[in-house]
Amino acid sequence: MSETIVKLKTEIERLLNEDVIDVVIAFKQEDSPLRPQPAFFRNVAELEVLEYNSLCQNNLANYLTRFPQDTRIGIVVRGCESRSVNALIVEKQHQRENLYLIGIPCHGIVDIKKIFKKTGEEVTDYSENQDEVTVIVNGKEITFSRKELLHDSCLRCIHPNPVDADILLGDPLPEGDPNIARQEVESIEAMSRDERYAWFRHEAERCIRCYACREACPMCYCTECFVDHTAPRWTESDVSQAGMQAWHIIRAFHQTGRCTSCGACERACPMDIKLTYLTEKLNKDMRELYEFEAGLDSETQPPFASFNLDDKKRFIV
Amino acid sequence: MPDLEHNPYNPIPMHIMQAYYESNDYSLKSFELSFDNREDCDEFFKKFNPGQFCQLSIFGKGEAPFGIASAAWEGEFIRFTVQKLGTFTQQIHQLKAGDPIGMRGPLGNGFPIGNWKGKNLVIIGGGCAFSTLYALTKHIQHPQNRSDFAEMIVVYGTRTSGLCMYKNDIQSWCQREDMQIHQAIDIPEEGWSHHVGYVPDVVKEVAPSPKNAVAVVCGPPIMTKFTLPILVELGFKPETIFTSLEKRMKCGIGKCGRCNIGSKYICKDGPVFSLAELQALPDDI
Amino acid sequence: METKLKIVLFQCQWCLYSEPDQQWVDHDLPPSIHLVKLPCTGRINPLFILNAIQGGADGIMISGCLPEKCHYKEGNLSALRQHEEFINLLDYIGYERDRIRFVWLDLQDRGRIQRELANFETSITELGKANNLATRVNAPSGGQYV
Amino acid sequence: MMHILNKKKLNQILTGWSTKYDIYAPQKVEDYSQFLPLGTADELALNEPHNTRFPPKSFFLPQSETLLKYDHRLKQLKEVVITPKPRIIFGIRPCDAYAVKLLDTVFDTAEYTDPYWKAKRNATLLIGMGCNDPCQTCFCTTVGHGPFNHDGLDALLTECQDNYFIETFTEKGNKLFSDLPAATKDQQRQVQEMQKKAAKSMQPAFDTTNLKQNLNQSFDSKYWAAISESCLGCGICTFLCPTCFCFDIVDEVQRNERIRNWDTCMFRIYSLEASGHNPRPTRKERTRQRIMHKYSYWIDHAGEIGCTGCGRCIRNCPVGLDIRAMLRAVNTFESETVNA
Repeated sequence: MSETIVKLKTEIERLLNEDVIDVVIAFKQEDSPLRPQPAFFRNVAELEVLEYNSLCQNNLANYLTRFPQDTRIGIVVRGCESRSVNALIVEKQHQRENLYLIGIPCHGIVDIKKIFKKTGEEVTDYSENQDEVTVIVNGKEITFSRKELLHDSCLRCIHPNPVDADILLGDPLPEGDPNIARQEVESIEAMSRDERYAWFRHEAERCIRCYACREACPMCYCTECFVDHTAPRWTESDVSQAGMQAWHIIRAFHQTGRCTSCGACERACPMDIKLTYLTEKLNKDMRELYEFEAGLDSETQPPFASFNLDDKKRFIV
Repeated sequence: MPDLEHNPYNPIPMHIMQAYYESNDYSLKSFELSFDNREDCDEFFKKFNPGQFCQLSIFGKGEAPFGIASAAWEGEFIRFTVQKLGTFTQQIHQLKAGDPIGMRGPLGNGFPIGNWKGKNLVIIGGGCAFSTLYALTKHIQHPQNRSDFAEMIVVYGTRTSGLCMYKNDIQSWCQREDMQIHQAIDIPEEGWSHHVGYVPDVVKEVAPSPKNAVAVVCGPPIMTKFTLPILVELGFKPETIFTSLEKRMKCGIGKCGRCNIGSKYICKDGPVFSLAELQALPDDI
Repeated sequence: METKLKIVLFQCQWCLYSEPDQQWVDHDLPPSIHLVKLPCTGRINPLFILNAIQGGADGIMISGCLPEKCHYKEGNLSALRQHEEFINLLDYIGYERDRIRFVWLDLQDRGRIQRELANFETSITELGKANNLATRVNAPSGGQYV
Repeated sequence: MMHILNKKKLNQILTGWSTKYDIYAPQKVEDYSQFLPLGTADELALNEPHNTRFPPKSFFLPQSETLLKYDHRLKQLKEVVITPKPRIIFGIRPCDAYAVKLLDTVFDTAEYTDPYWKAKRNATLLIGMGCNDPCQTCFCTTVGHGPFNHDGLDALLTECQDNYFIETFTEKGNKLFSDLPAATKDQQRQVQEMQKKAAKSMQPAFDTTNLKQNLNQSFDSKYWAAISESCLGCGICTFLCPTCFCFDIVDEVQRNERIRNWDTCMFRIYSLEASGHNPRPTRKERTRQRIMHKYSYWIDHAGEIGCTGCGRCIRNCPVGLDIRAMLRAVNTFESETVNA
């Protein structure tokens, strides 16, 4: 993948030198090879630490809303990130003309927790190619196929290519299979009611309310979240069942028709909660009821922002 | 068994004796609270010192800190002046005489009055933050205490004359010979015979002498920010300028970490700090 | 343990065209039914429904005007999609879909609200106390390791 | 005196205690280990290279804890009785036990004692498990602690081949193990060597000699904005930190309780005042507060760095921020400006 980094570097250098943009949002690697960080490049000299590999697990679109709308931002986008950018543009959180999208077709994000599960956490080095991932543990080289390490939400990915990019680094990849995307939700739907509730309760009760899922999500940009309201107080503030369940339900529901299935929330969760199983359900419904997927273009309003008289056919009691 | 008798989180039961508005826009309301239990009362006044604060709590609504606006000699009650600002203060404003209320306190250090004996006092206040200074002035005015201090100058500024608190008292202070009072409003009004202008400017105009003097400043952050340099300019040493800080607080006893600023907790080590102490703290207010 | 069933009625203030019906809803509701009157069904935030469930409601009924007859032209239409999807989500995590019912009232439907409520109460009684989704009342606080 | 316990007899001794105590030990749930009542999982996860993911501070300061109950109608207090059962926390890592000791300096002071903390603390015994193989993300030796230190512990177990070697530090701890045979001199030497070796294997992660001054000097520097730019502003690092103790006091109306919840300086609303003024409006100030509190302010309060080097914040940060790198940067940042 180092080829991609070279291309990326040249492109960012060009953008910064020609003053096309003010800041580039990409990834850097400083200390541990396992933990690339989001980085903000404002001059060429900083680019030494630029990194791009499958361990870059954050959704960079998350940082867009931190900048004023007139900042000219260059941003590295993979499939899900480009959809998040689009969804943010639909919601007028940034202007397309002030964005320069550096697209990279994505082979999927490697879930570091899956590596750790197989090898323990004493991994000292990491390298990868298109099909394989190699790690060094206690001086020993271990190779895995990429497929078995991919993050769950990347296994479900339908659009690995950026849907909109000013420049595309690398060749477009084949689209994913929507049937695979549906499988997990359908398997849960097929469970009995009590099983479904047990599943939900099990996921929700591990929550420690650190709100990493909220902060990692590009679409959660509200200045004041509903859980932070004091008047009215919508949910319980503590880690009681009711409070945590309410957080999980409403967090997911606020993503209806906006979630781009990037899985950043799940990767951020410190307690390994499967957060996407709720949002995937909503995404599936949006696809089935309104033929809508978030972020495929920068104009279509999400279903909840519009309505249609035909809806009532499904509804009248 | 844990020592629940002295559980610092348990509010003392109190009742509201009197509640009355202080300002003409109904944003400031004073409450006089009486103790339900004799022991609590004795305990409270043993520890009480002007400049301290209490945590008032209404069950089911919450808890918030307020400065004490009464002196010990006034009687066995505590006065608080509450500005209607957030959800909790709105709830407090709805209380009337006879309603129960919980109180934890007195908390904080209060003014170091013991060190000020024999000195001239310059008391500078603005807006509703004047309440603790009112407690201080009241405390000093008592015949027993007055002789401990030399001259006293009070500067009190509000945005309008209607927002001026404790009007009757302040009017009577104007007649007193043992103190000077300078009242100020921000915008000129008809029939106003005192100063017009911002507090820092009034202080400059009054120009209190720094000789053997202590200055106490309480007010909105912006007022404090501009008044302190003027006092320094007049020749006050940082060790003789005192101010009271404010920050979001929850526990009031230095546990919850919320009012941490530098290595101090405002609730426990403050709220009263000298300018010298403040200068040693990081700029994180 | 409290066994009495609780029903919350979210009512659009315009949906009851007939005076006696409104009178009945305002003053003579059975004690098991709690009324929340709103300017329009479009005002109902999914959080209202969740709050009612977590506050111990066993059934929730929402009565509103027919889609084209909204007092605010399109208020209930914009709510339609949200409510539907919210119920789908609740169903997905194991809450009984039947505990939430919508009733769309029309001019001719005099007395219908009473029938619907009675009907709904019977079906909720059949379902029994709600136990999927935790309630706020009497829930232990704590978290891990207590 | 050092006692010796065969690994096979561990279960027997634990069951023996369980008549008098509630015993919690790390056990594996999901993909991480967690302190759970004995017997929840089939096996104890004592050999996990890492700490439990959730910090054991919550044994003493639960994430949500009822402070008061009241009668809403009468507007009166009801008594909350705190009667903690005697507990043994078995297999706690020395860093986490040290954290509890550090927190004592906050909750158990001469001025105000927190009765909830104190009651639970008095009723609990901490029996540690030393770390033979500290992980990459651990840095306890850097902050003046070590993989076999016994601050805060009642007893410490060291695993060596088929045996556990037990050192006790308090009377209560001594009582628990008094029936066990003593280790021979040779064995003691062997254990001590092993402990030293483990401590030595850890490289110093940053220099603490001038750290406090450097931090204080860099209070207004651009450095904070630079390191906090990618911070998400979530509460992982503080909630999982064994020494972070900030809490919020909230009234839960439906339950008629006043409770305290963990809170974190990384949230915007943490310091937001009713007037709308926020002393720490951006992530820059909040990150600064978190790091300054641990490495500078805590030294003023308790004379110790408020970090035990457990590495949880490093392992779990969703954007890969590393507190060690931040502190290294503080040190070099200062020297750079001095040179220039």
